[in-house]
Amino acid sequence: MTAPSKPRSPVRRRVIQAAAASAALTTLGFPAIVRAQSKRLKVGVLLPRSGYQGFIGQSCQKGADLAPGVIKQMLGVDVELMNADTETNVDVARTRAERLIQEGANVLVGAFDSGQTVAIAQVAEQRGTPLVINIAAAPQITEQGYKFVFRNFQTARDIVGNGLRLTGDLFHATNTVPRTAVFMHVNDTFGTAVSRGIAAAMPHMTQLPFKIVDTISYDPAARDLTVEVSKAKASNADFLMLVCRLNDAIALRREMVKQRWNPMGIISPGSPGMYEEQYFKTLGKFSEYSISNVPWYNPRAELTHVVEKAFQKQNPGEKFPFHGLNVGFTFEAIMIAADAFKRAGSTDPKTLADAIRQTNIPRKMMLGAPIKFNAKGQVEGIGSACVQNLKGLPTVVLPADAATAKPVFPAPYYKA
Amino acid sequence: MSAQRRAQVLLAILAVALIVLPFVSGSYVLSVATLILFFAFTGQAWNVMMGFAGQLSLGHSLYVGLGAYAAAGLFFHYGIGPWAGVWLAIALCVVAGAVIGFLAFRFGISGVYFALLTIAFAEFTRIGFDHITWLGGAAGLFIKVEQRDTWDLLNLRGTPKMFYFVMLALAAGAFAFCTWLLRSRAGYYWQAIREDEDAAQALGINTFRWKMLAVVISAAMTGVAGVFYAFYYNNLFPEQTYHISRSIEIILGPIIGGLGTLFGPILGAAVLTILADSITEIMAAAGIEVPGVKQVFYGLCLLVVIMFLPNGIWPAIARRLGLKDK
Amino acid sequence: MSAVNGSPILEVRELDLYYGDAQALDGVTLAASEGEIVAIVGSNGAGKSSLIRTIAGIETQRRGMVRFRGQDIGGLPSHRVCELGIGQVPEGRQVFPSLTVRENLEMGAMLRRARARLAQTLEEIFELFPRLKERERQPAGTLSGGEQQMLAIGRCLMGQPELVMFDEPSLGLAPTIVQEVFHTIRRLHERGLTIILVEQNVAVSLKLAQSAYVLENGRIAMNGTGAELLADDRVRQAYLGL
Amino acid sequence: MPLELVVNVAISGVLTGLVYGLMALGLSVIFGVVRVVNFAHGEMMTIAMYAVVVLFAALGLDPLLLVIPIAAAFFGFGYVLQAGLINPFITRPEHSQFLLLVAIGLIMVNALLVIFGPDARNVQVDYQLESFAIGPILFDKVRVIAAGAALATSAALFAFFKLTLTGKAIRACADNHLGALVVGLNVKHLYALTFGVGAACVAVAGCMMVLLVDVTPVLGPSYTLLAFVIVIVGGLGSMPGALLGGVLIGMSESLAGLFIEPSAKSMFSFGLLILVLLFRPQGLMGRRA
Repeated sequence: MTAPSKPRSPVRRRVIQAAAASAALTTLGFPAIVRAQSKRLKVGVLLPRSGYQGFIGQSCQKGADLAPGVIKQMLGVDVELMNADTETNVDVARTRAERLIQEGANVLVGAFDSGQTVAIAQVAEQRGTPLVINIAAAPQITEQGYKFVFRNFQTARDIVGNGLRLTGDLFHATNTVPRTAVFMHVNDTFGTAVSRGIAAAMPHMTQLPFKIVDTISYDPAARDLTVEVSKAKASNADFLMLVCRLNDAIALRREMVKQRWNPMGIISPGSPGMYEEQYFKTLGKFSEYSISNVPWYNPRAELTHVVEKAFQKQNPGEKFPFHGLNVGFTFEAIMIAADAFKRAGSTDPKTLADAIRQTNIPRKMMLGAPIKFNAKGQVEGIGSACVQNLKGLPTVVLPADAATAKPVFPAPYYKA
Repeated sequence: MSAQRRAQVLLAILAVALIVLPFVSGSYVLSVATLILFFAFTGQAWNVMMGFAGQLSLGHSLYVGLGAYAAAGLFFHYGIGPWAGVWLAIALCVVAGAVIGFLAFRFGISGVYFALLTIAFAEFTRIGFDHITWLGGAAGLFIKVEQRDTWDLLNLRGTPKMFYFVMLALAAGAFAFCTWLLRSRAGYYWQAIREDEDAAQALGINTFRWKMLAVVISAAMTGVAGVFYAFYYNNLFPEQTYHISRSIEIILGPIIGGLGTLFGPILGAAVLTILADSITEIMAAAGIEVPGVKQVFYGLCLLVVIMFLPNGIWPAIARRLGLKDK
Repeated sequence: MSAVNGSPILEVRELDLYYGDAQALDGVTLAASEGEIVAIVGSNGAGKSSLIRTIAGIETQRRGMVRFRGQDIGGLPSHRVCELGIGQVPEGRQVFPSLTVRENLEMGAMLRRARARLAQTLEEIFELFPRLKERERQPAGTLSGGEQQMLAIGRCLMGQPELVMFDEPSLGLAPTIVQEVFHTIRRLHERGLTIILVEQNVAVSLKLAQSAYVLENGRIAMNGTGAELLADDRVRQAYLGL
Repeated sequence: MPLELVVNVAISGVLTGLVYGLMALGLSVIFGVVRVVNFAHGEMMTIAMYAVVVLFAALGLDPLLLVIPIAAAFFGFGYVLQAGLINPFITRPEHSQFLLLVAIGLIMVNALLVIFGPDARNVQVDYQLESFAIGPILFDKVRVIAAGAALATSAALFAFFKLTLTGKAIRACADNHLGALVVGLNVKHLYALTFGVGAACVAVAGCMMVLLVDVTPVLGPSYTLLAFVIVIVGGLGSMPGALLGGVLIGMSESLAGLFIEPSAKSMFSFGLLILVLLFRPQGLMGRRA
């Protein structure tokens, strides 16, 4: 079974199933499904595929959909996906997680957003079912003392540390010495966490040549970013440091063009937005040269090629680099579960959790050290890349051993 | 059997069913049931203001948020448990409700304008809380999660079963409280105000005072729900807690169930939550995996109910059962 | 039933009207012949306005029939009723306060039967009520009560009605203006319009009317010619205070 | 703070405010006459934006040319919506109307999600990112066009309501419902026309807005809220009020963003709303009911 998200059962059977499901709901007390020793790992995938985060949830889902096939090939393990849509809503995330576990999910994977992830983490913890977080950066999640919650993603702190270091590397590699930066960040969960990280880290980053001359936080729901850009432009900073989401990144870039503000470049020390497909599609040539220092896949890794091939087969016409981050971390989360299952030889949740804790996967897709969990269930040493938009695609330009192109800084539109 | 007797019997059956439920149901049903009880409680609280006294609030997420942040803040910073925090939550919500009520009623704001005023206050607070770093700001406030296997009622830490029973107790308490309210002098005055405010005023009822009372009681009750919310989910984001969609979730139950009735909010919460989950289940079983289809069906169901049962489901059922719809 | 000759232009039979559970009209039957003035008298809350609103299609009866020129109009929406030639000068005048006098009058002529002659009728109305001409561009809300009453009448006439229902046209007006209103009604009658007149000023209206009905608690208690009722002791006692 | 910056920000606030005002205009017209608060207003605008995206992709026509057909289609859509679905609710209490439109909005948002998926869509025209300068002051071309469209639409509406018999009849309905029935106006038809006109305004706003922001299915609710703030501040039911409200909100957001804290700028809109509700509940240019 490769893509259970699109079952091809005959219509009649579906109707019977539907009737059965509704009948089951009216009778209380689902019989607990016996967790027998199984040859197949049931992975409950919880992602926000509708609601505000729908577009990222659906991007992550692509990584889940290709996982069973690749993993079967790689590890010889059967993985069955059980998909659930959290609707970008914590209540739904929680009840869907309960439902998946009750239906026999051996391990949960999800859920992109920190709030929903915490809601799911609690269910996982209470039910003693391991949760492997694909993406969620709030540091608190692995500070709660959970025993069944694992995260193969950088915390906001790591993202910032890596992002700032790469910024320094970038200046070094391009022989540039910008003196000032204006820092703009979106004032949501993620943006605030990252901006705090930056405030804490900057004083220690003595190797960085620049000072932050102005910090501008903006509302994620802002419809109009004219003032923000006017203010940033007025700061006369050498470059723009930006922590954003997709829609506001587009709005900001547009506004920069309209206001004819051409700094040396736009560098994100770690946020989504500028490497996403929509950014390119919408902005065309103005999307070029934007830089995001983010956790990224290693374009040279062998596993990346395997996953990319599976991705292209399932999503012909889509470009892998736009989904690579979401697909990669979601795939790796499922891979971690499958690997543990293979070693444990059991779907018993406790055994599975113990096996996950013993994970050591050097042959991975995303940048950084082998996947190993620390005592808190956090993977350390996940790498970031300096990803620059070049010729219509997000391209790794740093670190050198993963790079496929040379960084361009200052951007050519810059006029000193 | 008299109508009252029948009502008592039905109520007793329901009570027994709810108490037995966690011992026979799976965890999924339990989590759905907890959610239903939560919305039954908040719906009951909202109903005091709208259903009893006729004041349309579309900003009840304000009180959920204030209550949640008050208790969570105390717990997070000082380790003070929710049983102390709940009083702070109530106090804050009473003050907030009193301020809004005072301003609105003194300046003669009613109807749509009052509803929009409540939205404005909730939104104002949402953005404000994004900037209160002491409470985590937009990055969120996370309560440390501990003690998963034992019941610690004092700190509201424990198993899902505990949360279920706490919520059940709250919902039952709210039901009893509202029953009493409706039969008290306040209940009659509210009804008079709801039917015809000018006439009530002419009869010598101090409409300002009684409307204020309704707002304050409703706010305080909702604040208590907020405390539960904080400790059940353990993380708070202004974007989620104060969001207008949460206010809408709160009011759907009582309107669908039957405005101004005691049982309506409970029934409405149950119907809507089960409806939402059933659609998910049915669609999953039918192999339809298109995000958004569920909400379209949900919206259509709402549409049908509001069109054909303008007074809600409960009055229709109550008549059939031979009960009075209160 | 009616003392005046001519075919009935309006027939109301066995009309019942309810507001929720409260009955407002109970088996009301009446008729108006072409060109006559029919007075309807009764105390407050007797159902006079309800009767007019039901004939006009603003309320829908539960039972009974309304027939205009032989056509059943019970249950037709108000704009269709107006289109057939039934006009109304409602209680409280109900002008459009923020529209100018001229615009108010134009609204009266939105009916298909009247729209083509709008400009012409407008001139006629201004001739009939020169005061309205003077105030042509003023919002109707700024007019005095008497002027508003003229406007309401003028607006009604803009629709080229064949039957006009007046609901308390003298209510709240100064005596001299009341005179003027009745004078107008008489002139309209002379022009051949059929008129249904609901008035608290019972003496005047019975004097004007060819036939009259007394409405009590939603029921027709009495009917006859205006002169007959005016001479009736019960009417004199109950409504004329004699 | 350089004066140049302040002037630039203020001008963009006015321009943006006019676009907001255009969007709120439809809401105001509908409420002013039908007395129903259209809680699916932003969602309707989102649909118009998608219509532009689809037609632009299919025909390659400039959104400015698409204004007319889309507005016409929306007029029909609004008419049918009012005559078919909303009309029975006119005499119902407010919460009932609210729920009806919330349900309609929910269906709209998610139907769009099903049809178009969650990704943001947009149109790209060559003048989209252009601006022109007068001295040190920069004007965003699209905003100037959109503000012009806002003024033109308002002028057209003004003419419609002041000069045509139908427009006057709609005002008459708003003025005195009973009076309208008495003179034989077809109120149900006029209400539906009004909703159609309101929807057409929304469509025009959507055509402009799609040049300024990308459209996603979930865009609607926040614009509904914005439209409310604007019409309450300006005066529910008042057309000049909607424009004034839009400009005030646009300005207050701009200046608050400049002088205080950008991320808190919408707080000032809601603050302004609260103040207006308290001290002039009928809105700055509204009439007391």
